[in-house]
Amino acid sequence: MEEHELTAVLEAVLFVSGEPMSLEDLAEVLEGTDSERIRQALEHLRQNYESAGRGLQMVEVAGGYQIATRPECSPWIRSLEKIKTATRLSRSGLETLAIVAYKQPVTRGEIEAIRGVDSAYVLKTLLERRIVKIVGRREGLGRPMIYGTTREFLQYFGLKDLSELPALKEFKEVAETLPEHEPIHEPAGDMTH
Amino acid sequence: MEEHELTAVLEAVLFVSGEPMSLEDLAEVLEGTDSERIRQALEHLRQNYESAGRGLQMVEVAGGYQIATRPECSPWIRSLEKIKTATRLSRSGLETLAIVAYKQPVTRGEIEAIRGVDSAYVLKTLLERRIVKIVGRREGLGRPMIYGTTREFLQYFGLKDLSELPALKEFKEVAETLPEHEPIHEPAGDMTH
Amino acid sequence: MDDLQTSYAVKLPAFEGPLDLLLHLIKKNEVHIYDIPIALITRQYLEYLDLIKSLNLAVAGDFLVMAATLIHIKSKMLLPPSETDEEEEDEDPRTELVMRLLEYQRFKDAAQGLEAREQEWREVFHRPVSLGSGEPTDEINLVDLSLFDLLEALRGVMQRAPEKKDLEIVVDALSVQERMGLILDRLDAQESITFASLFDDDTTRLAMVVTFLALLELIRLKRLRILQTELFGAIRIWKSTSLQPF
Repeated sequence: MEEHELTAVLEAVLFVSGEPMSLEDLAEVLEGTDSERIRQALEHLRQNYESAGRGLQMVEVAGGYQIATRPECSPWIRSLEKIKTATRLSRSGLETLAIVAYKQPVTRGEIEAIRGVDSAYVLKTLLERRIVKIVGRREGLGRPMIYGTTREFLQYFGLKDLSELPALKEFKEVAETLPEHEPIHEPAGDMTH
Repeated sequence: MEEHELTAVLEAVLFVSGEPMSLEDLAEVLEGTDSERIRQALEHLRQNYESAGRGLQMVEVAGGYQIATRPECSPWIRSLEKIKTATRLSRSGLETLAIVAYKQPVTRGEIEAIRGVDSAYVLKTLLERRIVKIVGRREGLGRPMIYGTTREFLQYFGLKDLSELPALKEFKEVAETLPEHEPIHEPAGDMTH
Repeated sequence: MDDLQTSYAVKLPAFEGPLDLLLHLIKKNEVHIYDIPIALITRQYLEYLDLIKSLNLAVAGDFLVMAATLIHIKSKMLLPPSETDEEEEDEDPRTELVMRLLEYQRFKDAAQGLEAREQEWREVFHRPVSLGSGEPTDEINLVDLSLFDLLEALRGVMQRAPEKKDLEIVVDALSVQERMGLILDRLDAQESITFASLFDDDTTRLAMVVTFLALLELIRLKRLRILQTELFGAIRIWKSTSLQPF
């Protein structure tokens, strides 16, 4: 297959797939094609999308490649009737998810120790949204279930993999930001930072 | 909106929509944009898709415009669909799998008694996906085949062995908790801002 | 706390929990995290809880536990330094709480980072996953399967099943292994039992199947003997004598 044919096939395959496809997935579809060639063709495709007048982009997310729209176009896409945007995560959801993401695999007890509140319900919501999953059991007393993040988590936040999560702040750093953090009174519902 | 911006927005909108959109539909989305300009931008987009290395095309069907893959790419699209089908599981498949996992070793008759429906096809799918296997025959009348889960099953679910499967009771803890800890206030408005 | 007291209930700041409330008070009073004026903060914390109670809202247990912790720390700080216990002398009673607050704040910050990414990524759309027909399906990719899916599916079956109540017992508790144990237990208490009485407690076909399988297994293992004393007469089951100590 010629280079431009390969690029064309990759565009068509990614278009139909709808979800991120890894190099291995693509090599399987394009049986017999060298993955280095696929990688190059993907790079070529990405550059094509960078030119003026394009509404699409190539993104790398959850260990794969995906065609997605450019953020500038979102106001018009939102006005499409069929577009149902997922509900945003609640503050407690984000808090719990942050703990799961950075400390995984983690038990419910460990999450609750950090948050200082019962977290069963939040955890259930995250499980239902498939952003978090049960990944096994912790050895030891009671063998509690342990939780981790999913592929859906990476997709929801547009992360290539977990290493793309920004580093957790050190205690010292956190302490320094605390006193002059923000003017104090924040009315409920407005959590602006 | 500049010509190239309009083209970009149209591409993004048609990409997400996935179905044919008429000039009127598009004019509604692009509120305030003259349909003649939209028609021109669509023509422009169509020409873009004609250049080498593109796997997509603009088609006019059912009185509307739609982005679709080029026919030359269809062998790979079929290959993609085959692979995707082989790695997906339907709801009924999941149900049957759940019964096998928790009641193994189990016969087809026993599965059907629980599900209340014929399960031969679903069971076949699970066997093909190598999540379930035949583990022997039950002694007694008719010596029916008995089914159990495979090593792949454990891998998919990240389990070391079957004893790590959560008990139904444990699951209820996770899944049926009510928000007993709605914090002390009635949240006003949108907590996620 | 004036702003709180003049507010209507729904205007109260939303706190995720006691740690969140404490961090709020620390920021509000502009005190240093490593030198929390525990008396002041405790007073304000308790005022907040009183306010909640006065508005007839339930105070969650976690907030009460923290109140107790604060009072305990306060009392410890009022005590003169112990002369006998040298190890405890240098220990600031606030240390553990400060560590918890900082740890919690780390994840609050991380959550904000996630929120920013969420915001950004919400502007990016992709095509709905479809297979062949172009119709979105409710199928799950094998690599995305989780135990939650499995259990949800199981729960779905059980809710739909006509014999729901019995099935729950079946799936939860009934195994051939356990049923084998039960049969042997009964034969410890009685010398022999009738075949029919084995199924007395079985309310579903499936339970009967399990019992029957258990029986077959015990016979295969030569743990039981079955005798029918006359044609069409009752079948009786004994424990296998060969296993008896005499």
